[in-house]
Amino acid sequence: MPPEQSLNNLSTTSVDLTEIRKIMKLMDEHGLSQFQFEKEDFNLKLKKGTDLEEIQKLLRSLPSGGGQAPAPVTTVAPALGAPPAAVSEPDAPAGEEISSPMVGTFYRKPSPDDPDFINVGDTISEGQTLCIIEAMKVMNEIKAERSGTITQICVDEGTPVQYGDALFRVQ
Amino acid sequence: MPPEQSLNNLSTTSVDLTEIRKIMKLMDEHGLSQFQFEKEDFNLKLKKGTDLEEIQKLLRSLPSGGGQAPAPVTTVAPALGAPPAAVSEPDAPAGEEISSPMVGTFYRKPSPDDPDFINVGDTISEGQTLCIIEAMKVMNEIKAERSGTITQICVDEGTPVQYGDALFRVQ
Amino acid sequence: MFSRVLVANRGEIALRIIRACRELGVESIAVYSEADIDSMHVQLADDSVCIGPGPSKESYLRPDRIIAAAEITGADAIHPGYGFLSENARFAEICDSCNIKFIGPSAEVIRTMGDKNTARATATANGVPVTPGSDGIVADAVDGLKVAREVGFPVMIKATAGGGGRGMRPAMNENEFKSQFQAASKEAEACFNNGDCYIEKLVLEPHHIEFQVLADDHGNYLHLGERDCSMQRRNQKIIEECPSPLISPELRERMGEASLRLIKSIDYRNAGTIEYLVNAEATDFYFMEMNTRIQVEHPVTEEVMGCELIKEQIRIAAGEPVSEHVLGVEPRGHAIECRINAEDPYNNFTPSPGTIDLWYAPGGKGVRVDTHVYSGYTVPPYYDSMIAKLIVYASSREVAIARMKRALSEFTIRGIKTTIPFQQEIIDHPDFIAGKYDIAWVEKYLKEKELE
Amino acid sequence: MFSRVLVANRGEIALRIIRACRELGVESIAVYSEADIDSMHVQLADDSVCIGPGPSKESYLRPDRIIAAAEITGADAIHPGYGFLSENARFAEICDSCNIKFIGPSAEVIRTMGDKNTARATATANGVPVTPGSDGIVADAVDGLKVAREVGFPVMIKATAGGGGRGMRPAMNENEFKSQFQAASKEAEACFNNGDCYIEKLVLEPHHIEFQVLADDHGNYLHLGERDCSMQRRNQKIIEECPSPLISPELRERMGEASLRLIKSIDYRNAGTIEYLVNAEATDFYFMEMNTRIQVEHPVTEEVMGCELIKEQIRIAAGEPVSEHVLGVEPRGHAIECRINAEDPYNNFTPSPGTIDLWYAPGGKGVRVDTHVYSGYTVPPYYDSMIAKLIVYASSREVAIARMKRALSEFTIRGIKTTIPFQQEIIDHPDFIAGKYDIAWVEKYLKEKELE
Repeated sequence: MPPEQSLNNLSTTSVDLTEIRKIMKLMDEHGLSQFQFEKEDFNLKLKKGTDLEEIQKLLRSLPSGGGQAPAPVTTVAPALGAPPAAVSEPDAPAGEEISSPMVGTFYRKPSPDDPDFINVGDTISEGQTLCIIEAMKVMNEIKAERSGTITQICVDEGTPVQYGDALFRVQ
Repeated sequence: MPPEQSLNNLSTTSVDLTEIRKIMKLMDEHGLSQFQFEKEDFNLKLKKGTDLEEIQKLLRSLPSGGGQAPAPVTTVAPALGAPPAAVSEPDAPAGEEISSPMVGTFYRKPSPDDPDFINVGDTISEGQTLCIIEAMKVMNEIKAERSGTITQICVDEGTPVQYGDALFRVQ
Repeated sequence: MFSRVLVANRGEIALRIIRACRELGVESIAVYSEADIDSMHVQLADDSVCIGPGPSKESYLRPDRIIAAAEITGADAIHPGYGFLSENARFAEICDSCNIKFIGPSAEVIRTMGDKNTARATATANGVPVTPGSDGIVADAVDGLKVAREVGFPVMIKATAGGGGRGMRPAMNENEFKSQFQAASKEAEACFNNGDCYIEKLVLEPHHIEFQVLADDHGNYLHLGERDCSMQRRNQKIIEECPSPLISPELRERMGEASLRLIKSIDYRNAGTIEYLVNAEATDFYFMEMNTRIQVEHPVTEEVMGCELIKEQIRIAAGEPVSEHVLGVEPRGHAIECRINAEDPYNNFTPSPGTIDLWYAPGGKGVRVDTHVYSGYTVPPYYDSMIAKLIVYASSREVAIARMKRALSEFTIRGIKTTIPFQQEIIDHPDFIAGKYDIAWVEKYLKEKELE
Repeated sequence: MFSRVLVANRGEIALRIIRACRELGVESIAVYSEADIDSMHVQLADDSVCIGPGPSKESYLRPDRIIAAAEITGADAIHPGYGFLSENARFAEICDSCNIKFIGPSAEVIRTMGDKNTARATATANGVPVTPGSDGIVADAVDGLKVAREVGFPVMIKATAGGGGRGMRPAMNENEFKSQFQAASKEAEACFNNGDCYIEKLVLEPHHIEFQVLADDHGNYLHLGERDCSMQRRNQKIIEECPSPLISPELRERMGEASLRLIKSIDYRNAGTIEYLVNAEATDFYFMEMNTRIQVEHPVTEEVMGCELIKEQIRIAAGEPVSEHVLGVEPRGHAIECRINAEDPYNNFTPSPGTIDLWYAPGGKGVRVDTHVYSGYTVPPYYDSMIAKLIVYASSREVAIARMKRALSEFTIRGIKTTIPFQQEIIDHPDFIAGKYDIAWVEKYLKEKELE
């Protein structure tokens, strides 16, 4: 009988069960999931619910497509289990991220023969065109919302991007 | 992308991600589930897997019988969610537990008109009969395996007991 | 057959479609909002694309983003599921113009059946009964009584200007017609300055019965029997079953024939559902509307008929005929579905988004759970509150009820409130067990409970 | 009907029986060893009794403790499940003497069919074919050849004293008979000092086909078709299906009739399974043995026949007739079961007990999971390694295979090794897809893989 066992453990300490019940009630009322209290040689830690972060992490790492069919190679959705490439690398360039406001294909220049809109190190000003994202045959110009200096171009020419993907970093 | 986010959080500290990856790999190799390291003002705690104790506890607290049908009132199996009655009360008598070696009905005397085999405070010696457990119409005498003093009788006369239930405490 | 199907939906129906694709050997692409990254439909698809932030109008309701996602992933078809863009004729047209097959009927048919008046007229033209009444307003009480006699009592007298329950009076028989008409007319005159009234047949204690239909490019038109969806609260279905405990074989045949006439007349394609009101005596039925998409409650039909509607939808859209085993289908047993919503049934059904600490779903014989959630999943606040469908299937209605009771008692969800305790009450109620409930039952039951 | 059924088993079958009881409105009592306290069958029963420590011989194999548990909880029937005491005639007798109904056939019938020779003789007496051969030893090669001609080639020549493969020679035809006989005899003489040999017909590439039977106190004897259990490793079934891809309707009828003759002749009661070997050409069948209990793989029959064998067992034991819908049963569709074992298929199938960190089971249309485990559960080392049964049901074998493939790919278990990857290999194999496999297939396949 496990509940018995766990209470057995508790009863070896000098803790007042009524007090603990009060704390648990407070946790319920305020939606707390963890309570930790240290005082002299007394240390009480109450935790509610499952360790959700862990479960989510495990579930996120499910192989996309179950690893059965040969996984289609697209660069759109990063394999959920793999550590993400850019952004969080220790040596990632500093700066604020400019993320894609739409789904489509990323182009750095208006046409193949034209020069790139911008390069790393360029100074940009608000309203300046940074790139084009093609969606449904429409070329959408993505413009800077602030001025600054380009520290990174995160996406390769002609690559599909999804909503929220990092396009540039600007400082 | 949550993996990104969680790594983002990490990267705000001054922890070397490469070091952590190495530790995680070691944990994998040696089947460790937790890693904790404290040094000066540095405290790293890595935990793997779900909080199993928590999940088990939650699952154990499933209402027996789903709370649907009127719960049969038996004294055999304590409702798994409810706190157990005896044994673990803060003022439980000290002593070693003598638990039931079988399933059956507990009797403190050989027949209704006889006196009890033993009472609290009695001194018992090895081989002395402590009680009878009736199973399949057979009266099984339960004998003491050591000598000592009875500090508690945990079960009421004529009550069913299951394997492992505490019968007496002896000191 | 298609090579890649994009699923333009979320939650359990997205996962349902992804599973059907996998079993057909077709790749599936999930689209998702930022709030849905943890949904199981994203994890189990072959590929996935984030199309916007949480709110639907910035993600699942954006045709441009969905089409762009289809383009960059090379999808050749889009399954719209239910809700969102599934009955949006314009979206079906955009798909066509982009050479992406919309898995559903043509934009034209969606538009026809999406307009209540056109749908009603189409039904009438094909001998499918609609709630009868006057053609527009009646001149006076005498004129109104003539119409009421024609359509048969009871009738509802409705002021054209009426609203909020005002200018509306039922007349149960001829005797009370005149006084009720005048009451309705006067009230409307006083409240809205317009006393004009029209007459509509009043269906007492009506049942919501819907017929599942399928049609392909090869001349096959068929119906797969009915579902009873009368157990609803504020027009939201709570429990559905197949077959209906109300409908006789004779009425089933008549309703089935009417349904086939209707879909043939509009040259319907793919899966659809025709919703009817049926009177308490189960002698008459009245066309309400047609849904030109898959329904939430389609699994109860799947279980009883031993078929798979999502796969048939995909096959039909790809130009294939309806499967052989579906053409010769025979019903077997009984199925019941409970929609498990993240709502607090004891606090006016207020939504209860949040993190699910523990999710233990029932299993074993005859139990099917369609869900995108799991232990640790957080229900986002942006979408409708359904988090799972619990479907049971058994040899008889009696066993199905016992099974649903058993399954609901096993279902353990911690962290959020759900409708399960309320569904347990219904499943245990003598009215449900006897199959005696209409679309007003839940409201009546809740009112009675409140009075206690 | 009974009021309280004690389930004298553990794991998934205990939970299966508890669920059946709940749906029948009968209370269920779980017994458990100290190692099984966390099993879901203990949590979901109406009542539970700990009967001993982990090892089976101190708990689940102890009739006294199980009967005592039934007595103190007031159980009026015991369901033995499979394994443990389910085919123990003495246990059935003890139940009888304690006025507790044993849910199964009589002790006498269990004993009759439990003895191989008696069972074989009973089959022969009722015109159910057994593998033919000589009556005991043959005098010499000439005598042996006569027998071999009678039973038909190929035959196996077996030394009575033989063992470990010695003193055993196949003879494929008349020409090689004499030399093979002499080789077998001489080898046995040399090894065991006894050259006596007997002759048995050799069934080449045999299939394991078993028939599900039911019989009640009301004169109903019926069979519910066959299961194909040929996919096995060292006599342990791995994948089962219903119906068999091998058996023709004509052979099915013959085998069904033979099965009914057999159970009528012994006045059988309750559910049982008759196991046969069938030759590769599917023209002949040979009685192997009868299992006088429910089988692990019973769900594939349940799915196809739309019935519930556990409930029928309980009904029959309570003196009720087999359910109406089962008497008129018609098969529909195809079902496949994978036994999910906690074993490492890539390390000689060594058991892999331990804690399950993550358990995500597949769901959706046509997927049934019978299991007592969950995330956080620890698989104890005391019992057999099966932790779940994954059963899929679909309109055809082709769709069932696609579904099993889909379901296996969704199944995610972390913390212990399971047989899932190996079952994925089998499900994907052209031989399985073509339905071309016999009881030696797995061994052959593993040998080939090893050579690569």
